[in-house]
Amino acid sequence: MAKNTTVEEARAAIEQDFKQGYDLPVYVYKPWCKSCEICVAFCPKQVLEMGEDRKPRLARPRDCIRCRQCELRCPDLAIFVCEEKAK
Amino acid sequence: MAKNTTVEEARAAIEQDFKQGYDLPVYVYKPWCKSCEICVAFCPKQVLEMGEDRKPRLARPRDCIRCRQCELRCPDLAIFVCEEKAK
Amino acid sequence: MKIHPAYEMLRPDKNFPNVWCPGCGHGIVQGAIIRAVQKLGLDRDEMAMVSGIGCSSRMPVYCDFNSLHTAHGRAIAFATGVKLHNPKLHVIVITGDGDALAIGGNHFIHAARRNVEMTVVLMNNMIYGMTGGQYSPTTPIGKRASTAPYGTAERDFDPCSLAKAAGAVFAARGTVYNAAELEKLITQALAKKGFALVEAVSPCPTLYGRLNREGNAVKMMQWQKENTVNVKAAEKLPPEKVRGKIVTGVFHDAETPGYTEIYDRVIAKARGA
Amino acid sequence: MKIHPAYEMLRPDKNFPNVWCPGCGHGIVQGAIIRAVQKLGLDRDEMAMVSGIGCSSRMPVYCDFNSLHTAHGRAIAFATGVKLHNPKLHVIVITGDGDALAIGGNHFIHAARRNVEMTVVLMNNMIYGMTGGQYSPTTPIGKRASTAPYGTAERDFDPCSLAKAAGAVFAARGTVYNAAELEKLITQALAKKGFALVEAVSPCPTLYGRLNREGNAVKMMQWQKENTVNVKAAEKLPPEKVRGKIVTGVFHDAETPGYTEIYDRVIAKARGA
Repeated sequence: MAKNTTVEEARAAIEQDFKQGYDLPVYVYKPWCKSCEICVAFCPKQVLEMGEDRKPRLARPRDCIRCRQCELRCPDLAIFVCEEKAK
Repeated sequence: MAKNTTVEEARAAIEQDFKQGYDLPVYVYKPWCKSCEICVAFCPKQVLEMGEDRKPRLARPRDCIRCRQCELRCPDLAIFVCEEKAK
Repeated sequence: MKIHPAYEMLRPDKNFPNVWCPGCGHGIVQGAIIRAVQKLGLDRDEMAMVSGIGCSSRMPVYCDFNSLHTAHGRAIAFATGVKLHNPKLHVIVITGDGDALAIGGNHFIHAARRNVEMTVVLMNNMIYGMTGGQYSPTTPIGKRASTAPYGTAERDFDPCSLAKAAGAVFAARGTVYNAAELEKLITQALAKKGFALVEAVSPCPTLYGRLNREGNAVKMMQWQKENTVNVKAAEKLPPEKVRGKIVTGVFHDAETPGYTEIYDRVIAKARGA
Repeated sequence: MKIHPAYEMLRPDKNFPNVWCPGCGHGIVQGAIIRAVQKLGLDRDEMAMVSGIGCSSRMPVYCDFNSLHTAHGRAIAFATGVKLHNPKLHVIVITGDGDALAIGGNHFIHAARRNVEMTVVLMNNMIYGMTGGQYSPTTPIGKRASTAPYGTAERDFDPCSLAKAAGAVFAARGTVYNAAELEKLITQALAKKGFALVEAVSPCPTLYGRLNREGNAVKMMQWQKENTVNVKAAEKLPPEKVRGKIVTGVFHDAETPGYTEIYDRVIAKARGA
């Protein structure tokens, strides 16, 4: 299992990733993910797949319809759907 | 309140009374009666009245219809309706 | 027969009159239980009467059955043990509203859930009689008790609804005024193979009646007479005509295997049968 | 917002990931509670989250509310104290099937009877997870547990029926599969002024799933998806089409004054107002 982190550390790491140009619709905070695969199994558009690290990865990001089913069903609060970018 | 008696004593006393010629439709075993007046109040034929000793007495025995309401409602099992005499 | 028909089922060596206050309904319930047992032709030795603590719980002392007078609220737990040890016994639990539903509430709902075969006769006088008139889980909201001089702030349980929701196969209510109906309900309950509740509404003139200015035993019985409606009639009436009244009759009657029956199947499975 | 919306209501200094096993539904319930609180625009300081002992009862550790992690089965008793002391707080009780209905069964029915204003979120995983898979009062009859290798001999409670019969003003059931419906039910419950129960059916893949060969978390969620029927649809179906399914939705929604409201009236009366 991942090393323990606090909410503050999670925030900081996520902010850092976004600063470095993350712009996919769904964000996975891997240190909190326990690899249950619920998000992958119930994504209605097969946006997610399990990666080699046994964490979900965005295989088909353009198919995401932002339904938030992955976010609502993640038992670890480790995945969320990003807001659409203001253009 | 009446002196305490056992079921055996009650039986013996009642048997004795019957031997001595008791032949009314309703029998009150006074040592167990606590004078609550329920039997008097709910007799549909006003057969019973409270006596001077604050125990029920048969004021109008011939009116008894043997409905057993007094027996069913006595909280002290102190009153019962006798079987009709075989003639 | 020239002897009161109940006397053959009373303990010959116990002192009478019984311990209950003049006009207390509990003795009427005792009479109804004895007549129900006689009507079903059950032998005294087939009966086990188990009680907890409280006014009603004194009853097993007077009945000439196998009997067990246990700890406050725990009658149903002991009765479960009696039934599992000897499933042939007809187990009657004698309890009150405080004993069964306050301290004993969890035993009550869990025995109903497990459907342990027993008849629970719950004498509901809506107050703690033995200990001085404290309010109980069935004291109606607003009514006075020694611990509620301004009226209780708590709503009351409906023991029959609770038993049904918890899993009982039989739930019925009678009054001591209508002792014949009560006897019939207890007879039905004794014939069930599962957890069967009979709630017997039984006046406490000494405490409840006095604190709530409801008069003596006769007046409280008269109130029952005038304010009881049968469940079948109640279903056809608008709710405001039923409010504040005692609804009597059978509320729930189902057929589900009892706990000892299912437990026997587990034993058979474990033995590889 | 570039942060998970729930993070603002988590305790910043607590270690994550949370303590629950991979795929345990309890974290999904936590997410639904936080979204319900946010939807109602409630402040963290207006919330009090009270729990007992068990897997689900770890939740208050992670939520940045006023919180109280108490003794086994006693969350509702402590929550009653919290609410009476400060009626302005929105009190959420976090409990499991063992905590709420076995050791805590009496607190459960009595708080419902008194209609103490609180939202009880009962995570029902049908087993004792933390202590090794013992059967609980909601393990369905015949299912396996570490203490029932041949299947349980006991029937299960329906927590919603029990709460309603005991006096609750709101009783609803949701699943973690349908997390959106669950969130809606919790939002409704939080808005009630009385005892409100939301039963959240939450899989335990580690113990219940393994012992009953129901597969991993995904398979258990898939089962929920395929075997859930809404109460309104269920009412129109023949019983055999509903048997063995999870019925979700609002079972009971009533308006009755809550306990603190009635208690205030007693205080006013005592003061001669």
